[in-house]
Amino acid sequence: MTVIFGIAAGLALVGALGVVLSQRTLYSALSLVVNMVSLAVLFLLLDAQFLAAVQIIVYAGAVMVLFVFIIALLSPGAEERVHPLEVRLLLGGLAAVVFTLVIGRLTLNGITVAGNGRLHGGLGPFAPTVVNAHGQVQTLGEQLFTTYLLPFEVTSLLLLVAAVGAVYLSKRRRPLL
Amino acid sequence: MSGMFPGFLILSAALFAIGAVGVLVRRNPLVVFMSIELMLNAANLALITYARYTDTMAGQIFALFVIAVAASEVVVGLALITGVYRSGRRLDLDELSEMSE
Amino acid sequence: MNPTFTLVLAAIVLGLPTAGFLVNALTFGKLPKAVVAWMGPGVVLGSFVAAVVALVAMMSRPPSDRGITIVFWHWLNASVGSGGGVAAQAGLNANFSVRIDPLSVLMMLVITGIGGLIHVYSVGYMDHDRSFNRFFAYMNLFVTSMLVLVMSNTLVFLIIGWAMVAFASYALIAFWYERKSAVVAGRKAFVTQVIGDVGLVLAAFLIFLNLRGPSGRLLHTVNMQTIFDNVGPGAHFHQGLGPVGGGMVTAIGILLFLGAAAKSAQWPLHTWLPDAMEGPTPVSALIHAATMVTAGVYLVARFHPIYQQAPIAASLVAAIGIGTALMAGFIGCTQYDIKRVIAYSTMSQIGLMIFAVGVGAYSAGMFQLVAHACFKALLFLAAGNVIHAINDEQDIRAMGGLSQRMKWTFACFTVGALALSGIPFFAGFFSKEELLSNGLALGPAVPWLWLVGVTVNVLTSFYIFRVVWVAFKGEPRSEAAAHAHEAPPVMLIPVVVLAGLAAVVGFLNIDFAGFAPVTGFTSFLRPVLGVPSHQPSDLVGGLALLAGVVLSLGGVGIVWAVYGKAVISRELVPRRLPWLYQLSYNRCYWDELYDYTLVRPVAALARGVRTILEPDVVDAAVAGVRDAIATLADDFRTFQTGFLKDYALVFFFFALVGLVVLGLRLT
Amino acid sequence: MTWPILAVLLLVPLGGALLILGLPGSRPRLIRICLIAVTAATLGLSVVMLVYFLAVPGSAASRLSGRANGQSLSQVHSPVTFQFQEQLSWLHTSSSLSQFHPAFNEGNNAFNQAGPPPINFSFHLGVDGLAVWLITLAALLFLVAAVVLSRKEERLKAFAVLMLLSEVGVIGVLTSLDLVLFYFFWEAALIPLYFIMIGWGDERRGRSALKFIIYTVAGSLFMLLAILGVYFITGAQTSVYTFDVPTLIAAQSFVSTTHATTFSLFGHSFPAMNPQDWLFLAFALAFAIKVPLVPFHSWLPDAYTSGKTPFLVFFAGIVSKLGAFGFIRYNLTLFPQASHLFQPLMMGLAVASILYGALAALAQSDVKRTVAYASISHLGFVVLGIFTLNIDGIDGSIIQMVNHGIVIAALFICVGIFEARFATRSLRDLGGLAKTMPVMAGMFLVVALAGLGMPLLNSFVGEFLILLGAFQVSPVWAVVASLGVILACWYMLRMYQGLTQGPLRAPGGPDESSVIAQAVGRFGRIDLGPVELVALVPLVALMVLIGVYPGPIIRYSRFSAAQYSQAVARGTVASPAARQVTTPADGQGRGR
Repeated sequence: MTVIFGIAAGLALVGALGVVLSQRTLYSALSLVVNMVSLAVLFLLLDAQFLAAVQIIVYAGAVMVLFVFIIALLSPGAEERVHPLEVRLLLGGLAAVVFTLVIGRLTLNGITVAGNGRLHGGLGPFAPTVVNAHGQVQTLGEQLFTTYLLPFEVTSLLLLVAAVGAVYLSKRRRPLL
Repeated sequence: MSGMFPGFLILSAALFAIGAVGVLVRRNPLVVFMSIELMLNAANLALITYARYTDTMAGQIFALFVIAVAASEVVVGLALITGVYRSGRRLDLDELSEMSE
Repeated sequence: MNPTFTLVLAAIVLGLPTAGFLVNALTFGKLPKAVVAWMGPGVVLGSFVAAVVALVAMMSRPPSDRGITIVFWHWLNASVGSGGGVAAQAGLNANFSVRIDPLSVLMMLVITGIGGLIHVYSVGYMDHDRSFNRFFAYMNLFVTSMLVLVMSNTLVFLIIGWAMVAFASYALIAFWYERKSAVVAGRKAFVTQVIGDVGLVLAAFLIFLNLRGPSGRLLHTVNMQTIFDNVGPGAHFHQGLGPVGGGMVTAIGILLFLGAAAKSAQWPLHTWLPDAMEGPTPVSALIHAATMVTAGVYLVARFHPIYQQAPIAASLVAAIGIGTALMAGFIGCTQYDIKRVIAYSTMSQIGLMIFAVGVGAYSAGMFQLVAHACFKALLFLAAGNVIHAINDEQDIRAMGGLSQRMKWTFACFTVGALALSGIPFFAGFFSKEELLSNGLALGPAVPWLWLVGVTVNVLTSFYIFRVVWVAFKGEPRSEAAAHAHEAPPVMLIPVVVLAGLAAVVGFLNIDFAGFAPVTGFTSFLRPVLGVPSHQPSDLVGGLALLAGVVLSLGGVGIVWAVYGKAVISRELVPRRLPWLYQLSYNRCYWDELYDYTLVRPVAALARGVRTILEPDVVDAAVAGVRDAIATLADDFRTFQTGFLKDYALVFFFFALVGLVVLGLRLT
Repeated sequence: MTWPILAVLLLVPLGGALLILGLPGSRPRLIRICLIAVTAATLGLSVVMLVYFLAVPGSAASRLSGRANGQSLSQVHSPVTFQFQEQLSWLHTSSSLSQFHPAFNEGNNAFNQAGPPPINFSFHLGVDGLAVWLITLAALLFLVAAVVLSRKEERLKAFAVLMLLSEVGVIGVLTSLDLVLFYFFWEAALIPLYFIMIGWGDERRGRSALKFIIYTVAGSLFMLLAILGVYFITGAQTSVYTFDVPTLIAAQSFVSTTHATTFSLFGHSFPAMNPQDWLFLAFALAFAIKVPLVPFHSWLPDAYTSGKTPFLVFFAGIVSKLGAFGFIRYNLTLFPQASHLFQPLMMGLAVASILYGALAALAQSDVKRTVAYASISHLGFVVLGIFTLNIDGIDGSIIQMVNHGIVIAALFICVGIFEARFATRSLRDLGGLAKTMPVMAGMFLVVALAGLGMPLLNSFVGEFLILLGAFQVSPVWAVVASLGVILACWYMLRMYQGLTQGPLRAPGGPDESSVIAQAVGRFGRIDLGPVELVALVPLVALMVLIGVYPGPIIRYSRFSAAQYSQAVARGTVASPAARQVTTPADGQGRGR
């Protein structure tokens, strides 16, 4: 399990770096796909099977296809070069390292984990065993349509607005900028 | 298993930081968008990790919403980018800036 | 004396001129001239009649009961009653109340009587002026203000009258406002008066804050009768302002005199009076001879309980009075403007009055005031006739020979001159005799003051007979003088009446014992002013009399020798003692001195504020702050690259900092 | 009085503004009539308030309106009595952040005991003998401004709306009894004033408006901090966290703070500044800018010079009084000890204003600037009276605020009249106009005389009481201040005589008929028109009326002046020797 985590995490990191550092946009997109898939694996490790599936379907599938499609459409090519020693990149990298170290310190020392492998403080009713017994998708669905109904509906509205907005923006009416 | 909890979080932080660097460094709006997706995914990872280790469902639900929002964001963002491209301008954020002099 | 009756009388005395002013002012010159010509003098004469009735009513009372106080309205009561959680506090409680007593009635008679005559005269003098109505509005306002001044029984209304008089005087000096010199003279007079007002106000503050009653309690009163009842050395007084000669009374005495000096044109606030001759001649007669300028004398006499307590202040008053008398007489000898000569004469005579009230001869000072009002008004009006007859020429060198063409005027002017000089049996003789003998009796400590006072007599008769000779005798020295005509009756009759008064008014002071209503002047005022601490012995009085008459005649003799027979050359003094002549001719250079030491520095200071302090200091400081902020803003502006990612970078940076801080805090 | 008159007083101009907003801009006559009607109604309401106002509020007359929101307002025993009080709770919290995370309980002691202080402010209105006159003055001046406002003014509708909004702000400042509400109105009044300043006036108006707004906002910022300071410090000491003014005045918290420590500088030892002193200074700065006192005055000449007459009538007439009002209402009552500590400073600034303003006025050739600097000088008297801290001085200041409002409004109207006819304000170009406009000259004379403190005109009463009050504190200050009276006489006469007397000098002159022809050509008439008379006559009549019979004003203001002087006298009780009030010259206080 730790091995799977190690491989997946390593791939995710490589994918992420690939996104940022690739000189061609298409490579970035492909790196992102690698990252997404690795994350889906990690989700599986975290007993979030449904989300892993959604991750593959929505992200690696729909979103990334859209990206690649746009890249192909616009074919921007290697329009910019990222110098590894660019000041901004160096600073950003430094900040990223510091950020990671801080979070790492916080997670390693700040928040202790009890012997049962769970966090201190209140535990919820949704232990993985319970959820799996009831069914992952069922639990999620029940929650979504009862407790989180309002956010769910709002999100659906948001998707609608986004769809309308995208259509509006894509219409050839007048130069946007 | 419990020993991996910090590992997930640190990975999440690292991905988030890399995404942030991408947003700050890259000039291509498409890559910036991808970096944003990367950050959102990192957040999702953190959310799901916490959900897993607190025996709650809220993290997963929230991650679901994040995915939905990210999808709509990508749709609008890409529409914007095509609009910009069609207006005949280079896809370079520095040159698109209206705020600089 | 029936209080209601007195109230009505006082209301009539005050109300008539007020009504005249209001009607005239609120119609903005639309009233027909004929109406104004009757109304203007009419209200003042009506007021005079009421004052006479008040006099008669008062004289029917025993001398101890001749003072009555009438409250007209509560002007301002700043006391707080207890209640609502506030402790009761006695505050300034100023009513408009008037005091009817011999002193105020005397002043009322002078103001309305002589004022009335001058109003009648003005109808003729101002006949051709386009601002006829405005003139009478101001004149009536002046009479009202002057009456408020002399009748008020509260310090506050004394101050109010004091300042209103100053305004009326200003308005009349600057009456011909198209003349630059008149405008400047008016402003000078007003500003000087305000300096005096400030002195009076400060004196009022000191009295209000420090006067103690019989029990040692602070009284906080501005009621003048209460004040007088509680200061003074007598057994029935309460040492309300500290001991005799104490710092408090001395300060009050000096501050009061600051007001008196401004009003009465005494050194060092005297320079406005000669310039005030820019006003029409009736104004000079009424305000700058008969009434307003004597208000200082009235003030010192009215506040004699305080001056009796303050020997240092009183001596200062006497010294300034006599000094001004000498200086003004000296200046008057060389002036050529007929009105200025009379103005300096006024200043000099008032100096004598101030001297008298300073040394404690209050009734003598008041007597001189009354006599002076008669003969000085006479002199001004007669001079006005002359000026009117020769086309507004005031220089005596352009006159001459007028005694032939203006016989009545000449006769009246001469009567005035005789009265002024103190020639026996004219008004001035009696008043000066009284004044100088009292001064001699009261002033043994300062006999030289008296000596100076007698010396003034020589100067007085010299300068006034110099005018008589130069202006009226000899041959006409100008075209206008050769064709002068006698004044019309409306202008002549008041002059004649005043001449009669100047001739006989002196006899008022002779005590016709046993004939109750007409008592001597001194005994008339005794209920208010008391008895002088020293009565001159017959010997002293006789000596003073003799010295005064001899010196006056000496002055006439000199004029006769210089201008009549030309025994002495006119050029004697200018040639032999040019500095003395120049000093006199240039009015002792006081105007120049004030101009260079006060007016110009203040004006320069004001200009400095405008041209240096405002733009270069205050605004520059503001601009400095503004520029500093702008520079700082410019510096900060370099951060605003306009690139989104730079902002994002900053954002992330600080988010990181925040995270680090939070992390350190939570672990 | 069972209905909330003060709230109505606020709502009438507000409603009027909305009404005029709804009118068509193409009907200037209708707009002007509506404006006059609304301002007249406000004045009428304030007169009603005057009629029902009690000169001495007794215990039987706690006239609370019925909308006290369930709380008895009389629980607070404030040293200053307010009438017509009405209170609506606005925001009241008692929540505690400490439940979120224990970290919030650490560190800050103020939060330790009962969590963070509850935010507690209310819509609390009330007036005393000080405010009641200023409100009436404000209502009167807004009416006069409405009358003076020409129908032909460009963008009349906007001007009218902004004017009414500033009236709301001004009345709000004067009536509010809650520091937050006060601050709200204080700032809210600025917005319409700023827009009027940049919208109407001469070509330099933009710069003037910016100067004014930056000055004022800079001052207000410190005041806002000080308001919070008052809130927290009073709360910490009395555990009552409130912005309510009567409660704060009643709180004796500041009285107990003494200067335990001293610091020495140049060999002198000074009491160290305690929080009260800083808060006093912060409030004082805001008010000193508004008044303005001398080092903070440089916005005023520009603002007054570039403004239009109707604007100046209420801007110079009432807005500058808000600073003086603030001094009395807040500085004296909330910081009695600091008031005594800074008394010499404030009196010194006031005297400096008197003399500086007078000297600057003396040197101006632009009559509008002369009036502006004269205003600084006159307001110096007001502040001098306030910081005598005794009943006479405070009372004199209250009266003088009213008087100055009347006089300065009339002076600006007069100056505006000359400007409208001759298109110049310079004494170099004008002179001898009494001949061509006698009625105007007569009116102007009365106004100028009132300006120089002529007895039997209104200013005399106030100046007399102020100087009397100052004399009790320090005869030297009083004497120096009275130099200002002499200078006032000088500059007022210089202005009056310069315009109306001397040889005729005007555009088109020196020929009288051509001067008249030019003025008529430019303005339509030479002497006063009916509108100008309607605006000026009531002001002039008030000058005479108050001068001849000041009794009624004193009767209302006296009680409040006594209360304020008592409130500030709390600062001397049990205070160290360093804080002793300067004693009168004779060393004897007034045995009241």
